[in-house]
Amino acid sequence: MQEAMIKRAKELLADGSVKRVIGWKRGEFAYDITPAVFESAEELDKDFVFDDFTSANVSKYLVKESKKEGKVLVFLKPCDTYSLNQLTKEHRVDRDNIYVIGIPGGPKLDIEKIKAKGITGILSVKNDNYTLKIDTLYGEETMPFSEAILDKCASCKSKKHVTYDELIGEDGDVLDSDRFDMVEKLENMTAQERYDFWREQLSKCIRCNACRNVCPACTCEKCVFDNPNSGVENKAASDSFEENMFHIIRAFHVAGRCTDCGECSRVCPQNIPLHLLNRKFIKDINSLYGEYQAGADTTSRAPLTDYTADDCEASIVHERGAE
Amino acid sequence: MLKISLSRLEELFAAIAEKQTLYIPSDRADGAAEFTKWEPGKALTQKLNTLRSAKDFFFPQTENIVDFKMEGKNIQVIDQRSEHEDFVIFGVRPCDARSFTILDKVFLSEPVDSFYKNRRDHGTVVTMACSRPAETCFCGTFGIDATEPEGDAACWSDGEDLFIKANNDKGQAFIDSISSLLEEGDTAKLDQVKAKTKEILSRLPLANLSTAAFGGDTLNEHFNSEKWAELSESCLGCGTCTFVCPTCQCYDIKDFNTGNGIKRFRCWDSCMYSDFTKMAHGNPRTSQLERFRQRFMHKLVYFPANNNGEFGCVGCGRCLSKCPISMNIVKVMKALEVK
Amino acid sequence: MQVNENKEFQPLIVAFCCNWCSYAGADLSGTNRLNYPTNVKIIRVPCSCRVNPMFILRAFQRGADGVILCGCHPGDCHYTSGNYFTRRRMTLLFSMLDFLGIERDRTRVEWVSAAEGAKFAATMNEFTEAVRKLGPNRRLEDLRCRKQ
Amino acid sequence: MQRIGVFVCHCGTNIAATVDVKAVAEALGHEPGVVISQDYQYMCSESGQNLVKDAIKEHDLGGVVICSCSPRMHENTFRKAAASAGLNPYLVEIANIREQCSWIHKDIATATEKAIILGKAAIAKVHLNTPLTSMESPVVKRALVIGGGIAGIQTALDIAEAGFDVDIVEKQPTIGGKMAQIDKTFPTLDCAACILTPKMVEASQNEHITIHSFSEVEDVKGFVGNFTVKIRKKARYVDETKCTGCGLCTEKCPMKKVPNEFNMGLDNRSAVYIPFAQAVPKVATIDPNYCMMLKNGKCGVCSKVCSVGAIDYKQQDRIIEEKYGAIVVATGFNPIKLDKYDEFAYNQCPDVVTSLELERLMNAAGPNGGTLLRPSDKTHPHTIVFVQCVGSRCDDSKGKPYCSKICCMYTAKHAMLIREKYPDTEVYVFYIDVRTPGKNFDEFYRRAVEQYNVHYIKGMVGKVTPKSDGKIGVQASDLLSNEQLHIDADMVVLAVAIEPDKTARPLATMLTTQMDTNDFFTEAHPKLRPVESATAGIFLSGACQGPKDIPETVAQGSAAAAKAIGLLCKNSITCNPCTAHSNELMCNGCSSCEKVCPYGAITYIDKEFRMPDRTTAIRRVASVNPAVCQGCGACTVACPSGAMDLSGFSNSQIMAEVDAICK
Repeated sequence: MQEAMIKRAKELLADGSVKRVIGWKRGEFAYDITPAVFESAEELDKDFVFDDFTSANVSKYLVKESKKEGKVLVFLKPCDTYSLNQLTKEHRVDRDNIYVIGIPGGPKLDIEKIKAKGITGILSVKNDNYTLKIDTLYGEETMPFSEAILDKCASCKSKKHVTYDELIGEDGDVLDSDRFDMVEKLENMTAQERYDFWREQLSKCIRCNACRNVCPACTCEKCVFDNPNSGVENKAASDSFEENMFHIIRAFHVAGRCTDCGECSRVCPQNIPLHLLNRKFIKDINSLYGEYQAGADTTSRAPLTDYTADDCEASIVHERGAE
Repeated sequence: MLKISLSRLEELFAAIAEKQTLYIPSDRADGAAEFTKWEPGKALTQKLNTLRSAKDFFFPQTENIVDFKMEGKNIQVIDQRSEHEDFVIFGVRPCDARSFTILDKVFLSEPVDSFYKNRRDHGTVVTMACSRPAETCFCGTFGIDATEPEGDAACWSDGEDLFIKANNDKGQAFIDSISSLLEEGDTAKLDQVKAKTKEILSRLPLANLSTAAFGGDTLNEHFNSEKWAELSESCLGCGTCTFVCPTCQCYDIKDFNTGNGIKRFRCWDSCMYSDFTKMAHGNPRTSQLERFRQRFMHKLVYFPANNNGEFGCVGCGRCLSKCPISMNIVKVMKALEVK
Repeated sequence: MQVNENKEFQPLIVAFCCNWCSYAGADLSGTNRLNYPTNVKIIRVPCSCRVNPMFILRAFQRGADGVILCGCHPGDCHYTSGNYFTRRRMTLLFSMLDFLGIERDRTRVEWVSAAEGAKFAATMNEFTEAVRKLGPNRRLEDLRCRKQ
Repeated sequence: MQRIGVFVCHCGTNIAATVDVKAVAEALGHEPGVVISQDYQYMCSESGQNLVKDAIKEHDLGGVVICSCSPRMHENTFRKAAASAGLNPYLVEIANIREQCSWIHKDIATATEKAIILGKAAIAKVHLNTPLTSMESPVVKRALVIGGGIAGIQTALDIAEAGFDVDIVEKQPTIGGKMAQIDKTFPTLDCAACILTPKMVEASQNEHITIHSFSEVEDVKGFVGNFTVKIRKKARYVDETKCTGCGLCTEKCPMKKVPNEFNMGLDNRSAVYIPFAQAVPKVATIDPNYCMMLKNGKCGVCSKVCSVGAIDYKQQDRIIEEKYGAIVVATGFNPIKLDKYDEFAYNQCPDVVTSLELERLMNAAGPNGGTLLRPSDKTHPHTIVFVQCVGSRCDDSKGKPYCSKICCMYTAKHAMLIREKYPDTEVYVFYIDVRTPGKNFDEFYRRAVEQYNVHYIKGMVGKVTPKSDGKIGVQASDLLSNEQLHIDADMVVLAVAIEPDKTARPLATMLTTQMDTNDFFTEAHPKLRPVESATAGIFLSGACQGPKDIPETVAQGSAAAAKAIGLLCKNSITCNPCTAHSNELMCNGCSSCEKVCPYGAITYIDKEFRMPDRTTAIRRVASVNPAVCQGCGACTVACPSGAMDLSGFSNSQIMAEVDAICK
């Protein structure tokens, strides 16, 4: 796959169809892969990588890259194409200036899950027929591939590319995922249990803004949390209220726009399951206003900028589920 | 050297906690290790290091400085400084121990930061030597010997016993306070462990990373390097690296209007943020390239320039594992050192 | 939040009322001398759709124990569709607060027309009582703002 | 820091009896920024206002807070007073301590405490108030009337009479609408055509009126005083300017088997046709669904016989664009479809007809030349059953919940006319209620019962069954005598519910006007603004707003015209300055705000910006037209970056109020 991608990228660079290529660059170790822009065949040959760790969603870089002179080639996994569609819909990217090659999606690996097994000093990770062979400073370790899958891949919603100019490999289908299970589990808890759960999680927040900055839906020119005139700006949560508020407002601002790409949870240095907040909104929207998948298209009206005269009342929140 | 059996750690912690607040690295529910207040039953983590550094103990993320109370048109100023209680941080790794030396250079040089000093004076740092370094470790680059940790007192484990030694008076006072639990022990096995650790340290992937190309006199060479554009192009501008970093010491001072008064507090800031050091005219570093460059230039050039060659990094590797896009100081150093 | 002499908990209720229906409805309950507790303090907004979730969180942060939004009945919005957006936004916001374990009864949306002075007063009485039962807002308050 | 003046009104004892106004004035006087705080018996009185005016001048006030009655009562009074003292009127805030405090609370201590808090909130807000200035926006002196029925014609004539240009857009080939199809009108029984057609001619001859027949509104942009409308002139394959309406083509056209919609499909017309003799404009139209020439290029007869060469088979739809200051919607109504009413056998039996079909059957220009004959066998009906409320007043999903209003009266008219002309015919009318409010209406109905012996039976028809002998079995219940009736009828006439025209819904979207659940346009106020929509500059005429008879329609048509004239008379309009505005530096151009704006006030422009990182970039940013924005604030919440804010009710103002209340 990696070879095919490099080959095609080189062709498109060579014939002038594109000026730049957005992909992933190999790092110091097996897993520390950085999204990167490649401008020449040499750079591609040297550093371009596509493997089990290339999980980063690179679509957000298009906000900037698509506005530069000349067309940009981007390799998008199925989940990433939803993000691009959403960005296109909101006029945040210039789709005409982007050449999308759809590539197969995950499941990708989560190095944290490997490390959580106590495996350290990792020198290389090889996938040998769905058993990971991990060479470390302390000898070789093995673990099943399935136990090291990124959470966002484990509950993959779709293998379908919703936008692309060409495909390498085959297109898949929208999947019947179990992504709302944890949301439902929380919904079934008591309010006190939910409160305790979220307090434990959100009190870990160090307000590094990684979730916001990686989020393809968070592309505001100036975020309200960075704007001293917004009334909610702050750099660190001084009180549990501010921990809650940041995440409530952020989830609300992306409600109906979040494609559930899962990057927020992937990048959270404190392992807060932030995607659950977004999924809660998605689940509510689906059940209250009809199935809606942000980024599935570029024209539909987002649930929060739409309404029907017979929408349910807000009191539905009081009427359902456990207290 | 004095020692205590590892099986008696609980006893040791109880004895320390009896006299002052004790913090140890332990595992939280999500598996990550963090420094928490010790209470009976709480065990030392098996992880190499905590997710966040130990700098919070001396330089917390937010800290109330002064209050202004308003009654109608009258304003009253309330100083929030108070004497901190004594505490012990146990199990600080050699890299984090060095970070306090670096923070001291910032906060304890004139004008002395009284909030920091207050905490520093009342805190005893008990370090723990490493025996199982990770691939992301590169403390050696900054002259830190992971087998000979700094701190007020230092500990080693040989698998059976915990050895302890004072590095200064404060450390000695600490050891004296628990001396009834300690006994003299043989370090032969410990020396083997140390030797093995040294051997592993020499085989680390980043063992050969060098600071030779950096330092206070390399400003012009690096500041204008063309490589910054490529290095910073995928930086998200988040503050993860800054906030997990044990040496990052920048803060902002802000006012919070409670409705009944103003709470003036300081909180960590990150040079990666667009509103960092914002002044009346705006932000001096307007592009992410400049902000990205600032962070690494500070650690590798400006800091040593102002601090007798001491670098602003301890090689703990936290930013290596936590950066959302895996860009970090190692990649920056390796890119810049190539002429 | 405050506690009066007989130590009964007095919740602070912030009511956002749209100018055209609910604020007029509140005026009408005044004109008709229909009592509701002093705990309720009204903020006038042009339309319920003007109410940003941030305002609601702000009220809780600063010590409100309950927040209620009142607007025109669906279909009667002075601005045609404002309250339809309000309904979706608040349904989702309240659901999220509930998801975070914040007591459901601290938030409410009620449609009150300019003619429903009695409904306004009844709603405020009922809501104040419901919040009084819950006790002070502890889960979504900012300790720095708590009155000494 | 502002210099703020606080004025606490006693309102006689209305406030002062339950609120210690002196204590309020005292407490608010200590608030930061307040330089004067006083109380007075009646702040709204001449001397009370002078107090405020003098204080503004004397203390150089930058903000005024009046603690008094509801702002809905006297906000304007105090704004004007401030303005006359040289203070921008939008620097005045009202704390409502009467309706929302003194009148609802009894305990003086707590009421006073609350009044102080409300005052503090107003002070907190006024600190952040900014001077606002109303904009003026010019008015295009031309009106558009959508729909050319009697409502639209009346409106257009009245507007033209006032000297303004007005265009009628009618989707049919002729104006006239439903009234042109009606035979006689109640309660006077005069001929509909006789009173309508002179008005149609008048409209066509009025120099101020332009009729776009066979045309539809394609797109509406703009706002009150300045709408830009695209009108699609559908191809009729006949050059309107050349056609003389001689009718030769319609005679010679070989394709004569086209259902004639003017006669409700009860007879046929040719493929090239003029809907009826008095059509305006009297111009032929070719029906492309039936014309052989247009379908397969074989024929061309009409072209050959046309002496003026008006036939143009190559004609295309044309889009014209015009600017208007006011738009009147007069899209009218249609009888509902009866697909869901199998019990009345409408689709099975040709002798079961709707009332509008009956109008055509009885009309001299109708299929039978005015003789009432059964559609099936062209025989005289001797027993006719009328069924009222077919699809009206239904609580199920099949029909409409509302009363169609006109059916009682036209059924009485039909019954009376039949009994008059054919006294041997028995007429039964089944009704739920007979509703006859209106001048001479009840008298008219009673004549039908008493003078013409029409059998009015309270009860609903359960089932209509066509029989093999040609009769129609009607099974019904008589609720008054509580018996089941079986009538063998020759004809059954259904008084079918009326509903808004199907084109109304998409039109409402284009106009950003509001509709109710039945797709009737919603008036700005049900009592006080019945002919205006909530969208400024859009007026409502006739049955598009709700079921109406002809006199009501004409009255409303004229009323809508008066409102439109009132607007067109102005050279410019003053806009509400409390409008949204976008901070272009923060705007993402994401279009969220545009989607929630009910007025189409937001557009996007590509603009060059100097970015924070010192580069320049072309960015798409929202731009609010303050003349169109009504200030609801929906956009401000839809905007995630907070770039959109609302003057007069800004984020910071509302949060300051929240803070003050929660302090």
